[in-house]
Amino acid sequence: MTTTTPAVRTTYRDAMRAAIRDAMQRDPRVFVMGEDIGAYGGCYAVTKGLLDEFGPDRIRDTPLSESGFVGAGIGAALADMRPIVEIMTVNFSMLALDQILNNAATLSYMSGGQLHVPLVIRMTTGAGRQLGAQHSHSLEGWYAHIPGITVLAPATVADAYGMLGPALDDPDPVLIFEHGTLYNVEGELPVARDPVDIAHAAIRRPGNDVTLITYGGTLPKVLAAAEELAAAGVDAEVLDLRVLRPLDADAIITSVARTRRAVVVDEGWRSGSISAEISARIMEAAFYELDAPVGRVCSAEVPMPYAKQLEDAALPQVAGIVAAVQEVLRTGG
Amino acid sequence: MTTTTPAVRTTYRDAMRAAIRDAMQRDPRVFVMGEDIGAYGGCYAVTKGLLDEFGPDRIRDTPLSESGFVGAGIGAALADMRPIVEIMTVNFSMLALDQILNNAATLSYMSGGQLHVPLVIRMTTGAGRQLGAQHSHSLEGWYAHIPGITVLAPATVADAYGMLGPALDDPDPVLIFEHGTLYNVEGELPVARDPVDIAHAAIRRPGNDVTLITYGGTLPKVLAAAEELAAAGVDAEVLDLRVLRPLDADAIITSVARTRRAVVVDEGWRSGSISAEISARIMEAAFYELDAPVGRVCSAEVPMPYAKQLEDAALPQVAGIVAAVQEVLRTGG
Amino acid sequence: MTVFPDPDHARDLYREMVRIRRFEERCVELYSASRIRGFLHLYIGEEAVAVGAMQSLSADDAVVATYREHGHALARGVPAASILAEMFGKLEGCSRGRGGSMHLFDRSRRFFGGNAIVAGGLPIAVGLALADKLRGEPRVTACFFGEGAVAEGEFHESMNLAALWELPVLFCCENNGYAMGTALGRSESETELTVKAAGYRMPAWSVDGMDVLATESATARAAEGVRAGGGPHFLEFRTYRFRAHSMYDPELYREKSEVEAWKLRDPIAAWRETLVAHDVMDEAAVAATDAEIAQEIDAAVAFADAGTLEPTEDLLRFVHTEPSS
Amino acid sequence: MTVFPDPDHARDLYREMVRIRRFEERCVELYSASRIRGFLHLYIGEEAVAVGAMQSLSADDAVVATYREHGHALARGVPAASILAEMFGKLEGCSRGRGGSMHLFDRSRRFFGGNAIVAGGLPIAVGLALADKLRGEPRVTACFFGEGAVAEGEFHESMNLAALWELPVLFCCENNGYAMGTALGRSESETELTVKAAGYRMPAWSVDGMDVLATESATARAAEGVRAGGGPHFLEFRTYRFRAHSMYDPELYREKSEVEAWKLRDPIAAWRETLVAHDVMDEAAVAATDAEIAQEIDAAVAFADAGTLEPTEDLLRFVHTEPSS
Ligand SMILES: Cc1ncc(C[n+]2csc(CCOP(=O)(O)OP(=O)(O)O)c2C)c(N)n1
Ligand SMILES: Cc1ncc(C[n+]2csc(CCOP(=O)(O)OP(=O)(O)O)c2C)c(N)n1
Ligand SMILES: [Mg+2]
Ligand SMILES: [Mg+2]
Repeated sequence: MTTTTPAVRTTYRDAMRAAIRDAMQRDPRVFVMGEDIGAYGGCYAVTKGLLDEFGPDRIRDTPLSESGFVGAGIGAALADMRPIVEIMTVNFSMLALDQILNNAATLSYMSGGQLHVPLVIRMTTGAGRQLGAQHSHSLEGWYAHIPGITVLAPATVADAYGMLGPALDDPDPVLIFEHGTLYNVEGELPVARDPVDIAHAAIRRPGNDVTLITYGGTLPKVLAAAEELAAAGVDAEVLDLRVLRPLDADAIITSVARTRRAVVVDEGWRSGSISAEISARIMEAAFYELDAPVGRVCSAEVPMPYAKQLEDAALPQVAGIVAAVQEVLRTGG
Repeated sequence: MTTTTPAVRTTYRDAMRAAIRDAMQRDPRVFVMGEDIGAYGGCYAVTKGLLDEFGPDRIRDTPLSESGFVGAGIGAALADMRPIVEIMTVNFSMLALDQILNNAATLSYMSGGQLHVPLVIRMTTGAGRQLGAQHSHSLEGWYAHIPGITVLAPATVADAYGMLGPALDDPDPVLIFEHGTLYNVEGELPVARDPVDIAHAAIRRPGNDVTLITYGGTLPKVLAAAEELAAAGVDAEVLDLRVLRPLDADAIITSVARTRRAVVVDEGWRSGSISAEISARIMEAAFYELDAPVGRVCSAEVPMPYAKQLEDAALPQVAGIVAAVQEVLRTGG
Repeated sequence: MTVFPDPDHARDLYREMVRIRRFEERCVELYSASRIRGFLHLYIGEEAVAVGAMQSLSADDAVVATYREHGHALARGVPAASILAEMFGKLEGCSRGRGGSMHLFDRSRRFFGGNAIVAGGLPIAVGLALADKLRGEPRVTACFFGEGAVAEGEFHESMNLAALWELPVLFCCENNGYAMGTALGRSESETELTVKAAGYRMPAWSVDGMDVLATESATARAAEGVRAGGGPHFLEFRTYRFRAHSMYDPELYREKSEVEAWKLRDPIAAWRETLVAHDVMDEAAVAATDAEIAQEIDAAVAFADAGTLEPTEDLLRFVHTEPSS
Repeated sequence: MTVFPDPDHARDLYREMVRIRRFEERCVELYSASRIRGFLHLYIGEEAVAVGAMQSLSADDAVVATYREHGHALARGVPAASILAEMFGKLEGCSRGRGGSMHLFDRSRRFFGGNAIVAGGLPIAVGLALADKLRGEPRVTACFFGEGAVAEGEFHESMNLAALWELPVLFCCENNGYAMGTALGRSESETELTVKAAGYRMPAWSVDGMDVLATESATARAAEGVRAGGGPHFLEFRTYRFRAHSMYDPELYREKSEVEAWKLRDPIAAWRETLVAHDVMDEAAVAATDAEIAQEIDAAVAFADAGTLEPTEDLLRFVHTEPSS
């Protein structure tokens, strides 16, 4: 989309780092805690250099104790600090899930609104780098099942920067999922560095024939598919969910009611994916506007294999997205 | 449904215990491991008396170490034992999720089919007893997202007994979810004690006007709703999923294609529930057979409150199910 | 040797222990009458721990407890009425009726619950203390948990984090010998719990949990160590629960005689005898205290009874913080 | 004092260490050439640990390792060719190309991986040993893990379960000083790791991990203790990785001089010197060994190269066990 705001070109990684630095300069309550974020420079170099700038109290390297330091983040947040906890990757977050599900997500409600957990948890997610079954999970859609938390999936450089501020301003826990294949992607970061809204989906490509709904790591693939489709005369609208919980159902329904067809693309396993939820929501709110059943393009239901040809086959790809759209266009009224 | 097989009347709890006892007598590789299953007699008394019968090696009380003893179950299964691991309730299983997701579910695939994990994990699930947010999760539908495991939800006495045998015969991990409100329910246990099939859904009440799809703890509520609806002239079919992963899609589609309307009822939180997956599957496979959008009756998206009136309001109830069915009947062609 | 405290304080300790005892005895009745539901875990027999330990904490300090936390809430100053209203599921409860017995919260008193996942509160205590350390506040966070929690990974992660970062946490392990039906010797290969603390270079000592003077002075010493910048401390309180684990427990795992033997060490009876022997209280004073407490609890029951049920329209409130709050 | 082993065995130890070294050096080249992908963690510098430890294990015993497990796989007898084919993502790989460097498996050799979750393998080792104990099999399960794992709750749960149940587990902690960029002193309040074992009443000792005779004899003694029914044992091997944590590590966290100092203690060079000094090997023998190993590795590369890519139609196979297998 064209923009008149002045912007600089930067990477997703650098935008995320700038967001952390700006937040730390703005608010002394903000600190970062996680494995190898300091001396090592960050597993994905997001926090590189911040230890020198802010010191080891605020750029706090932790031992390998996911449950311990995520819980410590909850405690510090209860005491009105603004911790940013980095779980190196989503794959290790299972070890902290008790703290997230049973404490972070429940304390406000269980205490009758007395307690607040203004905690931000960042983690790298996703497959595509031949890291095998234990290092390739895409579970952000799964996390979106949990009431009491907000789940964000920045897909653009602007969102990588802009979502952190509002996430920290949120009095409740916010999980930010950063797809590992996005860190090196370049994009436009507005010079003004205004926070972005973290309540709404965004149309990344307007179109009329079909709505493609996605987020995070699969957005580039979906945009590429939309280009291919355009060349074939199909005008696809691309909706970037941005927020996986709570879903921006209005944006989904508004677009689908207009295009009358939809394909949802996400990298999670198909059964029980967030694509299923979106399909169900469309069923419930736009059944009579649909000209064809909603399609889904998800990951194959396998622990992610190492071999490249298998991993490629397991993940949503441009060709599969195009084919799914063509299927949805072929069928129905 | 009428049956000609001779049967005895017993409770769900006693049927489960009988299944464990029979399996242990049949196969010396079977042993049970979990918190307070022995000396205490089992948190829900399922294993009561088994310590005396089989001794502490095979009825193995564990320390409070969910990740440790679930992982130990995986290791023992790798070595060709047949462990039944009891996680006292699903609420504590988050502490063992790393072992379940990253090891139990992946080892066969990751090893290229060399390794097998014939492990059965049983846990109590569900709300309805005023136990509050940390003790009332219904996460079986959530678990059903994970490839590499089978997820069972016995809703009847016959299934409480009959599912354990085939689960133990399965060379891969099987999770059995027992709803806490079912333990005292009485039903018919066939005297023959044959294993049941763990691949298919079952029609618990045949009908023609609408398909009600559910499982586990909400089956009694759905059957009650069907009775109410029958009194109002609506002939509902009730489908008990029984197996949440892999879903018996054929049974779902066959029934819905006939009745042309469906309501899915489960106790999970609505967004990202297994009901969403079922709705999406119906969308994909029976869109043109549907006369109205598929309805969902799920739990409110809140950490479960303690106060009775709030908990009641949060959970699927007969009245809500009836109302949802009437809505689905009112709309559409 | 512990010095005998000043008489007023000595009587306060007694009163606080009796308050907890009577409160819970009433809870049992109310549970039987189905006025309280869900799980109910009694602290009866362990009162000297919470009462003694709480003496060293000021209003600025923080407390994290478990599902067996009526005693801690009461000793921390959470009103009996608001606790009972909570168990009745009333809006006037300290958690608005959303928490119940296992989830008592009182932010104004820095009482952070009430956690029903064994060991789940420990990392939170570490975080509360980390916040204090980062801000340079000379506060202490006291974290109570049962000896069963020691087998959980979260216990170890928390101990290590607190020790590594020298955080002001007081780890208060209430060793009542059993985790539900599991005796310590059947859950730990090393049952001397202070040895666990040694694995983190954390100062630690065992305390007679049936003697309120011992619990008070040990905690005072530990809290002083923490406040002096000595980092976290670990206290093992050796105590016993006189009642079942919860209202559902058939108590198959221990001998009646064992329970009876421990009851001879009832912390309340023992302390009363000491007070009488020291002429700090007489029969009449004891009766007067009992009467006062009975009145307080009657009032609490009346308050809880008169409380309101939250309308179901409010079911979705507080899943997220409300803009105004 | 350790007795000097018989010359054949002494040469075997040397050969095994060099095999691992050369294999991994080749892996680096192949990684740079994009033939190997994903994460690649090198064992270079630590060879004396796996080689020494593996000597006490028989075919019936079991091994559980981490993502840094090429050395363990090779020392356990998994063919270099099938390991390399695995890293090439080929069907002929020891995990059919589905696992990659971090997930080597060989059921026939009871090599149970290859686990990329830090401490994730420990509970599995406990379970393998539990199965042996239940069956009365006199086997040992050796479980290798880095010192970083000691901070994880799963380490503690596993240590306690093994000790409590007196299971035949050999906990082999490879203390190379760093967990990625985190020096032990920045992750543990108590850096003397054998003290952790004391918290479980588990026999434990520290071993020079750069001396293959020391690792062999310590493991022999521990394994003997385990087999004699002495329950689990804990060994800390003090070692060092000469290379970066993985291929992506810029090594900002340690001084070059520290690395150089440790390289002076290279276990392979040291053992070679000893052998030469004892007249067990001469220059020619060393060169011959090198040549043999080079040939083995060339053959492994050729095998891996010639391997086949699994057809994508088979993507869904083995999510569940196939009826036939
Ligand atoms: C993680 C977890 N596992 C299991 C339970 C069930 N449970 C509740 S209390 C309890 C025993 C805890 O014993 P201990 O820590 O000694 O505390 P006590 O009840 O004796 O005060 C168990 C097993 C739980 N609440 N949380
Ligand atoms: C639970 C978990 N957290 C984080 C990681 C990322 N990670 C991989 S290796 C590693 C360091 C482990 O260090 P150590 O245990 O000492 O083994 P070493 O790599 O030194 O052999 C980390 C943090 C992981 N794989 N698993
Ligand atoms: Mg206890
Ligand atoms: Mg290390």
